[in-house]
This record gives sequence, structure tokens and C-alpha cells, in this order.
Amino acid sequence: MSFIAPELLRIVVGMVAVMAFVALNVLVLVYAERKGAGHIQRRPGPYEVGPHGILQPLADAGKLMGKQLLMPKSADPILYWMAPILAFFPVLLLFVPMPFGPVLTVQDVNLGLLLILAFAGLNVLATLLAGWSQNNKFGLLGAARAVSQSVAYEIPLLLSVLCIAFQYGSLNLSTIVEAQGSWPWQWNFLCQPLAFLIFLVSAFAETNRAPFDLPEAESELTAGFHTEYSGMGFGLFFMAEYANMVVVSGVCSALFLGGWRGPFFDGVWWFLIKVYAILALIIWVRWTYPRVRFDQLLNINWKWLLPLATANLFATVFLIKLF
Amino acid sequence: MRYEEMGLTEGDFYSRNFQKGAREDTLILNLGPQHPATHGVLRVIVELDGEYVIRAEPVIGYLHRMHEKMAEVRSIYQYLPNMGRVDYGHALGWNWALVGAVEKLAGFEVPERAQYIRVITTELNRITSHLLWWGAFTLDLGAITPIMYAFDDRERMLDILQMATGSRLTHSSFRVGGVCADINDTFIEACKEFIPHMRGRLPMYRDLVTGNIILRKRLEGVGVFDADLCRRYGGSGPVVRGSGIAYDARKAEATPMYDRFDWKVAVQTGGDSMARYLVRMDEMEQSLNIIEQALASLPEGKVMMPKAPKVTWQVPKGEAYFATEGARGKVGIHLVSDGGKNPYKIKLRSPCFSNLSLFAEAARGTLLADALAILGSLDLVIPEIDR
Amino acid sequence: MIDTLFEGLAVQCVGRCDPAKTGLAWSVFLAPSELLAAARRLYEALYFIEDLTAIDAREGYLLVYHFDHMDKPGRVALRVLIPHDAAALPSIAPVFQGAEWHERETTDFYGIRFDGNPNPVPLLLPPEMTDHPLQKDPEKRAPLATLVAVGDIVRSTADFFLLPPEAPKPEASGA
Amino acid sequence: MAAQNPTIVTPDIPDDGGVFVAPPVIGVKAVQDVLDVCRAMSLWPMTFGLACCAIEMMATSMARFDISRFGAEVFRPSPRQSDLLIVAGTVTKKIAPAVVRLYQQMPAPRFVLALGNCAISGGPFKFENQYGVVEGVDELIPVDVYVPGCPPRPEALLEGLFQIQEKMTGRRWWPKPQGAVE
Amino acid sequence: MSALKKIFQPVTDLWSLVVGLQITGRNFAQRQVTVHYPRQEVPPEVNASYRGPIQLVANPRNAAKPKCTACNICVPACPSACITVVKAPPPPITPEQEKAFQEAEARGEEVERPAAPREPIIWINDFSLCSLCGVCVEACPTHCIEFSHDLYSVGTSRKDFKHDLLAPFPEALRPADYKPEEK
Amino acid sequence: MSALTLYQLVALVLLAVGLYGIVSRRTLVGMLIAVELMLNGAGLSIVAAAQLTDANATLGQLGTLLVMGLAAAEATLVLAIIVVVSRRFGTTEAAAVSTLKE
Amino acid sequence: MEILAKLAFAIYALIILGGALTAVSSKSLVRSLVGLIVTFFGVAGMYLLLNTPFLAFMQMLIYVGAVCVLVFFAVMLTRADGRGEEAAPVGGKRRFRALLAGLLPVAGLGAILVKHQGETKTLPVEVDLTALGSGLLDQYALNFELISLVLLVAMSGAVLLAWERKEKK
Repeated sequence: MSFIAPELLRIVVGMVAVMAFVALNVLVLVYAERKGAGHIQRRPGPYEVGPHGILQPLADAGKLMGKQLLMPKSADPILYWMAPILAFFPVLLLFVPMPFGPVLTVQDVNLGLLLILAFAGLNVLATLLAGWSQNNKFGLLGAARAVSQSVAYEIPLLLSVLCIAFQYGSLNLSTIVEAQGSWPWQWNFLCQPLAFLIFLVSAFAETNRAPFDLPEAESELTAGFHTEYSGMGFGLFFMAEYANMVVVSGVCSALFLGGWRGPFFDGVWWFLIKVYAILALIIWVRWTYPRVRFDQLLNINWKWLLPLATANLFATVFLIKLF
Repeated sequence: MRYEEMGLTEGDFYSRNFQKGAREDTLILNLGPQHPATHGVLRVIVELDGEYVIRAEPVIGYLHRMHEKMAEVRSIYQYLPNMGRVDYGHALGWNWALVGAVEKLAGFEVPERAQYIRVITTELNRITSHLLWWGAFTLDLGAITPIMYAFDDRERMLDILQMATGSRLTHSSFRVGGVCADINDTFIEACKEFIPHMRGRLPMYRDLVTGNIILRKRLEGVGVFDADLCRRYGGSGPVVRGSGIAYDARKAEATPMYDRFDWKVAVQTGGDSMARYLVRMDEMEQSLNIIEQALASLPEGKVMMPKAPKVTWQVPKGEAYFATEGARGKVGIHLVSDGGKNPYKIKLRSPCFSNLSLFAEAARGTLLADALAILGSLDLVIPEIDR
Repeated sequence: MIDTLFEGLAVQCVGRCDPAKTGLAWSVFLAPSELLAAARRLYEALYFIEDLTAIDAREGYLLVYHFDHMDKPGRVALRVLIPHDAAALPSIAPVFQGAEWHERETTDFYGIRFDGNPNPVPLLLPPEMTDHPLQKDPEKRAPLATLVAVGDIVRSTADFFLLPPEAPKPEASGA
Repeated sequence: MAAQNPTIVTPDIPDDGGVFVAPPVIGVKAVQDVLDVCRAMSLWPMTFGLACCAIEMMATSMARFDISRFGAEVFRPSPRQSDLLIVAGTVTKKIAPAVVRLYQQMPAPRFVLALGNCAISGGPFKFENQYGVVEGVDELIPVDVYVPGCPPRPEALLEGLFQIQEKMTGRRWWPKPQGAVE
Repeated sequence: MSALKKIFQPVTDLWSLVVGLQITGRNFAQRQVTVHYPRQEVPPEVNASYRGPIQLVANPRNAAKPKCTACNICVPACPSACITVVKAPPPPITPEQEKAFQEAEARGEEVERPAAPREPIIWINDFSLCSLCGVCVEACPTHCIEFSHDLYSVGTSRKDFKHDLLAPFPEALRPADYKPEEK
Repeated sequence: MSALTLYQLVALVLLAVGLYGIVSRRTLVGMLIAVELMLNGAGLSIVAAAQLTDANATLGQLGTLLVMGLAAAEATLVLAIIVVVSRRFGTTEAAAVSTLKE
Repeated sequence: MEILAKLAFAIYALIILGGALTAVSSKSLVRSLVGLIVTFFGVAGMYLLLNTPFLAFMQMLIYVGAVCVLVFFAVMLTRADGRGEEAAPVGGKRRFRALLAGLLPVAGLGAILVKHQGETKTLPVEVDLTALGSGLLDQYALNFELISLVLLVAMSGAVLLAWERKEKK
């Protein structure tokens, strides 16, 4: 019971800042994704709304807010409206232990990594509730897919994160970041390349991004688990997806890429640069590959990632004990 | 609601009919008529056991545009534009089928230049059609970018085709006894420029999509058709050529001119979706070969036969069946005339119709995603099925 | 070849046609009862089904089944005449499953019943629609002799309905 | 909000497939104006191709004409999330109920663009004693903008989009093309 | 050998993914192909071959009049019945003229009553039905119909597409109750 | 009332509600949910006892962790059973399954 | 601060109570699952109050992230909506028995608890993670191994049970 007033204030201010950060990031990411997709496809993407289409995400946001909210007649009203909220707001919590900079952390939680992993699980529940409550077969199938996918990929994700945690004997993200050096060859992705790759692949799956975007596989399930959501109901899912991407990239950069550590000067800029580099990769991949099939998705996990991650974990532990 | 006044009632006849044979513990999923994977208004009702399709039934007719009825109320000349709308992907194949049937029945000789123009434009159109399919198919499989690259090239080709036919999509440029307009040097130049460009693009397509491991795993061994299945359902086009049968109506039915060029019928023996995919990719190359040769040996001369029939021309009595190879398979016109102003009956033999009919059998026991991959690999154009 | 293929079946008429003029190689007239057997022979000879349709003529509906061969091209048209007032014939869907859709389509357009079709529901037309759009007005129906190509008759029964009064008429073979 | 347009003004409550939850508009004029501009600049069409014109619709969203420059490239497969129903192609009597249903499933504000002659009037498929085609989609649902052609070129579809934007906000946002007649 | 191949298979498989990224990356850097439509347009030679809604050819002797002779061949030729042409009636005959004619006829002279001008007074193309097939263009014996290259027509009402093809011709004959439309 | 008692009372409430649920529910899934409630009560009780008394705090936390592990294992098994039952009987009602014996 | 902690406790207790009651009384199984999740949250909050954040996060990770998802799967197999099997009204007799089953042990235990209130520390100490870890590996290694064994057996049992379907095909 160590709550003291300044601490509380700090959390409140931090949460507000995080909300602003997330909202801003979502807008930027939506823009970046559409622009990136456009350029990959040799077209400009959003261009006319504002200079170079910079106001496009704002227009989209305004439109989504002004859109009529609808609920199918046969839906379960409480669960139906709970789902998008449950999808979006826990994501904000995930930013609490995120080490943005040397002192720039909302609340330095000792078990920060555990917190992120624990609350990331809520996203699955939101997907499930959304898929189930709208009483739509596509939604249900999407939800079922989302769950088996998330449950499956959480394991290699956890295992690869555990490697790092073992290495530093800590679950505190700030500690892990600080323990890495300033130069790229001191970062973890070099001494844990396998864990890094596994983490990346699992991150794609956990955030439902292509090529693992099966829960909302457009050509199979129309819009998947959010088929029946309109206006901001859909908007919240949309935001949650992007916010989750930011979280995953943040964790990835903290664990494997040295977080805010960087050559010449440490600081929040390095963190943001790394986060955006990973986001760019995620976007790039999405616009390049076809979608994998559902059984292949699970096979990749159970036949490749899981054994590899386990082996990697054992090797890490063995080496740690050895030296 | 207005549509109820029009004699249409809600309540779904087809899903009720489908449900009759359903098991109790399965999920019946209704894909379409508005569904991203069905390319238009095809509707597929599937019975799912988990992710497995245990029964599928395509429901068609949502785009039935009465082409065969129209044939009986319009003269041949007036009916010609319709052909561009039967299959918007490969409009000129249908153009050729109709004029070919009429020319066969009336015994017309078409000037050689006109025939060459037909070959060139038809083959160009075939490439546009395959590119459209390629993009849409990869879109089905979840890759969004390839369709953009495909449309880059397709747009160039449409510009070229528009020079010869005046429209981008629903070409109706063939006339009984020739083509409606001669091609000019700009067209020939553009074509000659385009061929090497397209040849340079195909390896990029191969690297980006064909070689991609995700795509290969999605397609290899999925939806294997054997020759017997194709025969029982009357499949044609890339669907049979993917199953190892070198059956191409351009050769088999001796479509005029094609014997003059050096080209091969693209065949793959796998029988799976990947084989059908590869057949179409190879066909694009073959079409480029044909266009190149045709351009090189394009004769001078008229593009309409003398005394070509006009609007009021009456088709002579009798019947004729003319088939050629459309982008999707064997396109056939069965023309029956009693010598009147309008044809007595025209039956359109649509390749997609037969190809789709084998889907129900092919999709049984596959995963939902595989079923949609098979559906995509059939290269469906809905208006052609529904006619 | 087709001669021998239908050996033993009660074929009304076998005509050899000129593919260059009509696009057909053989034109075979059958009784409805022989249809399924003939289809089976064709299936065993590795023919595939191309399409099937009906011609609404003065004598009745002439069902036309087109088959073709993938290795030895040459279209075979099986023709079955059924009367307007008893428009029904056996389905060949047990042999050529692809015929199921064609038959349903023909039912839609002409109201011809195919006995044995596994799923006899409307295919192209909305299920609410009751009339058959391609049926012709009785006064507009043309006699079959002007419509179809019989070809050079190889053999035929004596009472074949399209048998020309004298020796094969010139225009019977395609004109 | 453009007062002359009934389909935009009425916050119409879908009568099928959904429970109306919140009104789509807020009563303040300035907010409404801003929202209208937002809506006009972010018209997400539904993936709904009927026939030939759908291919031209696709072509418009592809690299060469790139409808995304105007924020209209997010083709949503679900009617719940789309603002613009592009009726691209022939509406047959068999598909008509589905079109109406899709329209009703869209949340307000929603807009309809009839693309191509078939959607406008039945086009070449309108003839005496025809039995299958709805002669104009405006017999089923209110249509905001018509784009004629068979099929229209992508430029025409873009013009149609501009026309809808003009209808919503009362002004044309983009310059007139040089080659335009008038 | 095949065992070796099996081992390397995953590597080549994964490499194909890298190749894909390379290609999209390369395209990212390449020039865009987009025509920025309202500011730019597709090259005019492309549009020159496009068949837009039909228009009438001007009379070579008087550009303010259409060349059309109102022979009405195009009307039945059109497959979708989108053309309406009304031939100009003969000029009205005043009672005095009529009287003069009758008198002349009574005298047994050859009377040349004024003939109807070979010109249309109404020429409407319902573009919303047209399928741009070109049958009317080919059927016209005087070659007075041609395709325009107008790609931009949109409208908010079906009636917008009843194109009055006589509108560009100021001296074209018009029915008596004709009021020029405000545009 | 001491803090420990309060925590224990909450745990007891969970137990009570769980017991009520397990008797009143008629489907297996409903019963599973009730069981989870009770397990949570147990966990809470153990932790409270360990943290708020002089007992070994580590032991208490470990005990709860073990309970969680058990809960996960039990949920897995029950899910499998439900899968089998629903496939075989078409229902997950407990009463229907009791026909197994006969 | 004591007040704040008490307030938090009260809130968590209410959350737990509400969630638990929803979980056992709701007609729709999904709603009752949501009640269960709410209860888990409440319990996690109590763990935080008891200064065992590790357990709180594990509660979220295991219960909310894993167990609930499993239960959801089970729910999806049943007809769980408002018209499902659970929706039929509970008979008075059954409810009475249930109440009895719930209240009897609780009354007994509760009475004992209230009567014999133990000594309480006011400030629970947070246990170091390393202590937990070494506890698992040294002192209580047997338990740890046992629970892993149980998990393993459960997993293989589940797989075995659910395998059947593939064989049938």
C-alpha cells in the first residue's frame, strides 16, 4: 500500500499522455499504412485531403464518429457494446510499463513484462465477445479463429520473451533496456536472433496482421469478428489493432533492439525510431504476402515456432548457467 | 418496400432447400451474393464442419441477363454488342464466337487482315483477362499488392485495345464479315512496344507471387481435378489443361488463323490449383508470342468483306455451332435460324458455367480457405455463368 | 466411329455433318428412352459434355446434347424429340454430373422435366418465377426441317420424323 | 448539410437487420458542417460488384486512377462499415432483394452511386417483355448520383465521387478537368 | 541428395519471402503510375479512340446545322431503342397560300407544295440506355453520327442523360413549343 | 473485524456462490464456471492467510500458483469432456449425460 | 492511506460479488462467463492489495487469458444464447437445494471464522520473485513436478479425448 499522492498524479498524467500518444499514433499509423501501401503499389495513396492527404485520418476519424451506431436485432446488447471497449482500453494499460525513455515511463513496474503479457490476453476476449455477441456466423468463425490463433501464438511469444527475461533475471523492461548497450552490436537481437525472429512472427499473429490476419480474412469471412460493427464500434477495434501494433513494436524494441539506448545519445527518439522501423516492417509485410491458411497457421506454430522457441529457451538457460 | 410489389418476396428458397440435407451439428454458411471472394454476385452455400466444407452448393442466376431471350428479339447485328457483356473479361472471345457462328452458317469468307486483327485483339484481350484473374485470385488469397501491378499492365493494354475497339472492357468490335475498324500504326507501334515490356514483367510476377512459399503452400495439392472429373462436368480451358489434357479449342476447333502461328498449348499435369495457375501464366506468354507473330505478318487489305451484311440482314436457315477458346475455356455459340429477321435460337455455351458446376464436387472435404482458393482458380466471371 | 458406338441402341437416325459448315461432326436422333444408354456409351468413349439445350419447334421440343472429344475433336449432337404436352425425359446426370445444371437451366427456360435430376430446383431464374421465358408462341414455332442439320444420313429407321420425302435434300445438310 | 437532398438530410433508420442506437448527427450546425466535410472526404465504398462495371470500379481503385487520393479506397466488405454503395452493374430481379437489404444494413449517412447504364435504367437489357432486369436501381433504393456509360471510364466514376462530395458539402472541391465539356 | 535438398528447402522457401519483400521494396522506390485525375488527364490520344455518347456531325455547308437528314434508319437499328428522331414537318401553309395552290391546281398547273425539310426537329439520345456499340454510327447512310469523347458525364437524375443532340446547333430546326434548356 | 477475516469472508462468498452455481446449473459449462469461482476463492483464501499472518508468505503464493495450474489442467480436461459429450449427446446438459450409466 | 485501501477492498469485494452472482445466475452462458471474468479481475485486485502483484498478473495471464478462453470454447459448443439450454427457468426445488448447498457450509465456516479471528499483519510484505523461484525448485520441487505432471496428463488426456473425430473420417 505504497500509494502516495504524487505517484497517483503521475499515473493520471501518464495515462492522459498515453491516451494522447495512442490516439496520435493511430492517426499517424493509419496515414502511414495507407501511404506506404500506396507507394508500394506505385500510387500516391491519400493525396488530396490536406497537403499530401495528411488530413485523411482526421477525416476518417470524424466520419466514424459521426456515423450511426447500429446493433443487429439478434445481438446481445451488453456484450456487443462491451467488446470494443474491452478491446481498446486495456491496450492503454499496456503502455504503463513501456520504457519510452530513461525517465519517461508512466510507472516503472517491476513485473512490467508480465503485466503486458497478462493484459494482452484481454484482446482475445474482446475478439471473442465481439464475434459471439453479434450473432453472425462470419463473426463467430472469425472469433473462433482469433482464439485458436492467439492461444497458439502466445506460447512461442512467451517463450521467446522468457529467454530475455532469463538472460537479465528481470521482468522489468527498463532494467532490460538499460542492460543493453548503446551500440547495435550490444543489442539483444544479435545474441538472441532466434528469439527475435520468433517474437516477430508471433507478434504478427498476435496482432492479427497479414499474413496472419485470419480472424478478419476478408476474402473468406467478409470482415470477420467485427462484421456487424459500425461507426465508432468498428473504430475502436480499428484503433485497438493499431495500438496493439505499437505495443508489440515497443516491447520488441525494448527487448531486442535496445529500447531508448542508441549510438551517440540515448533518449526517447531512439525508442520511437525503432518502434517505427518495426511498424514499417509490419506494414511492408502486410502489403507483400498472401494470407496463410488456417491449418498452416497452426502448423507453423506447433511444428516450427514452438519447438524452436523451446530449444532456444533451453539453450539460453544452459548457456546462462554455463557462464 | 418496392421490391415486394414487384412480386419478389423475402425468405430464402435456396438456403431452405440446402438445409434439407444438412447434418445437425454443422454450420451452414451463406457466402454471397455479396461476398468479396465470389467476384460479383455468385452465391455459395456451404455446410461447414469446423473449418471443413462437407457440402457446397453454388447458387447462380443473380446476374441472369436474358441473353438467350434477347437473341430472339434482336437481329444478329443488334445482338452483337451483347457479346461484349456476356464475359466482360474476355469480350472478344465471345465476339468471335458469334460472328464465327454466323459466318459458318452463311459461308462468308472474311478478309485476311480482319482475321489477323481479330487474332491480335483477342489475344490481347486474353492477357487482360488473365491479368484480371491473376490479380483477383491473389486478392482472394490475401495478397493485395499483385492486383495493382497487374492492373498497371492491364491499363496499358486497355489503352491499346481501346484504340482498336473503342472501349475498355465490353468490346464489340467484330462484325459479321470483318471487324468494325482498321487498326492504325499507333496501335501496331504500341503493341510492339508492349510485348517486350510485358515479357519483362512476367518474371517479376513469378518472383513476387508464383515463387512465394505462402502462395505455393496455399495452392499445391488443393483442388485436384482429374481428367474424368473434367469430362463428367464438361470443364474446359485452363481447368482441363491444368489436369494434363492439351485441349485447346483454338487448335481442336481449328479457329481460323491460329494454325499459322507457332505456339504451344500450355499444359500442366498437376491438376491442382497451382497447375491451373501456372497454365494461365504460361498462356500469357503464348499469347504474347501469337501477337508478335501476327503483327510481323499482318497483311494489307480490307477489314470488311465486300457486301458485308447490314442491320436488316437475315441469317440463312439452318444451324451452326462455332466454338473458340475464351480466356476461361471453350466458348461456344449454337445458332439456329429459321431464316427470319431474328435468330430462331441462340444457345451460349459458357465455359464458366461448366467449370463452376464441378465446384460442388471439388470443394467437398476441403478447408473453407481451400474451397475459396479452388473457386478462385476456376476463374469465374459471373455474367458468363448466368448469361 | 459413332456408327459403331451406338450399336445395339434404337437410334432413329445417324447423320454425318460437315464440321466446316455446321460445326457438328455427327448428328444422332434418339428416342428419350435410349438417352441414358447413349450418354453412357459416350462417357465410356471418353467424350465430355459440352452443353445441352432445347429447340422449341413445331413438332415439339428438340433436346440437343452436344458432346465433344478432347483428343479426337468432332462434335456429336444427340437429339431427342419430345412432345410439347408431355415434356419430360430421363436425366443424364447420373452419367455426366455436369448435365445437372444444364438440365435445370433447360427446365427453367422451357419447363421440360428431367426425371432423375438430383436437385431439381430452379437454377438461373428466381424460384418465384413460374413461366418459362424461352417457350415460343405456338404460331411462331418453325418446323424442325428448316432448323436443324440432319447431315448425310448414314442410317435411319423408316419412320424417322425428319426423313426427307425424297433422297437427302441438299439443304438438309447444313444450309 | 445540403438541404436539397432528401437522402442525406433524413437520419433514416434502417428498418431491417439492425437496431438503431445513436443518431448519426449532432444538432450543432458548425459540427455538422465539419462532419459533412469529413464524411465527404472519407467515403468508404462497399465491395459490391455486380457486373462489368465492377471491373471499372476496380480499375478506378487501382494504381492508375487511384481513388484513394480522395480517401475512398477503403473497400469494406461489410455494409455496416461502408458509407457508399456503388451499384456497379445490372440489377436483376433475383438480386434486387439483396441490394435492398444491403442498403438497409448500411448505417446512416449512406450514399448510393449508380454506376453504368444497367444500374441507371437497365441499359441494353431493357427491352419489351424482359423478365429479369430491374429497370433502374432507383426503383429500389434512392440514388444520389448516376454515372452513365457502358461501362463508364474510371474518370467518370471519379467525377461521380466528386458529385457526391459536392452534394454533401455544397461545393466542388477539385478543379474541373481541362478536357471537360461545358 | 534429396536429403540435402530437404534440408535446404526451408531456406529457399524463406528466401522466397525475402524476394517478395525486395520486389515490393523496389516498387516502393519506383515512379508512380497514377494519373492525378482532375489535375492531370490520360493522354489525349487515348481518349481520342474512346467511344463516348454519340453526337451529330455538323452540316459541311452550314456548321450551325446538323448533317442529319432524319431518314430514321438509326432508330430501328439501335439495339436498345435509345434514339428518338422526329423529322421536321412541312412548313405551315397559310390560308392564302392554300388558296393560291388550290387555284393553281384548279388551273391545272403543276403545284409544288413546299416539301418537308430533310432535317430533324427532335434528336434525343437516351444515353442511359446506350451500350456504345456503334451500330447507329455504322448504319447511318450519311455518316452523320459520330462518337464524342466525353468521359465525364455524371448526373443526379436519370433525366440528365436524355441528350438533346441538336443543342450544339444553333440553327437547327426546333418544334414550335421548344424552350432551350438552361444549363 | 480484522483484515484477514474480511478476505476470508470474500473467499467464503466465492465458495458459496460457486456451490450454489454447481447445484443450480444444468449444463456442464455452467458447472465449470462455478468450479472456477470456487477455485478462485481458495486461491484468495490461501494468499490472504499467507500474507496477513506470520505464515510463510512464499508458501502461500506457491500454493495459489499450484491452484492456478490445477485450474488450467482441470479446465482443459473438462473442455475435452464437453467436446466429447456434446458430440455424442448433442447437448451439454448434465442430466442427459447421466444416462451413461444405464 | 488506510482509508484508500479499505475503499479499494470494498470496491473489489463488490466487483467479486457482482461478477460471481452474474456468473451463476445469468441465463446466457456467455454473460455468465463475462461475470466470471469480472470476478477474476476483482480477485486480481485483491491480490494487488495483498501486495502480491506477481499473483495478480498470473491470475490475469492464466485465468483470464487461458482458462476463460477455454471455457469460451466450451460455451461455443453449446447453444449458449438466451434461448439455450441454460435459459429454462430454474425450478424452486432446485434453487432451494442450491441455496442450501451454498449456504450451509458457508454458515458453518463463516461462524468459525468470525469467532476465531486470527492475528493479522497490517502490512503484507512483497515476496521477492527469486524467493518464489527458489521455493519452486528447492523446497517444493516435488509439488512443482506434480503439478507439471498433472498438466501434462490433462493435456494428453484432452488430446486423446478430442482425437476421436479424426479417426472417424
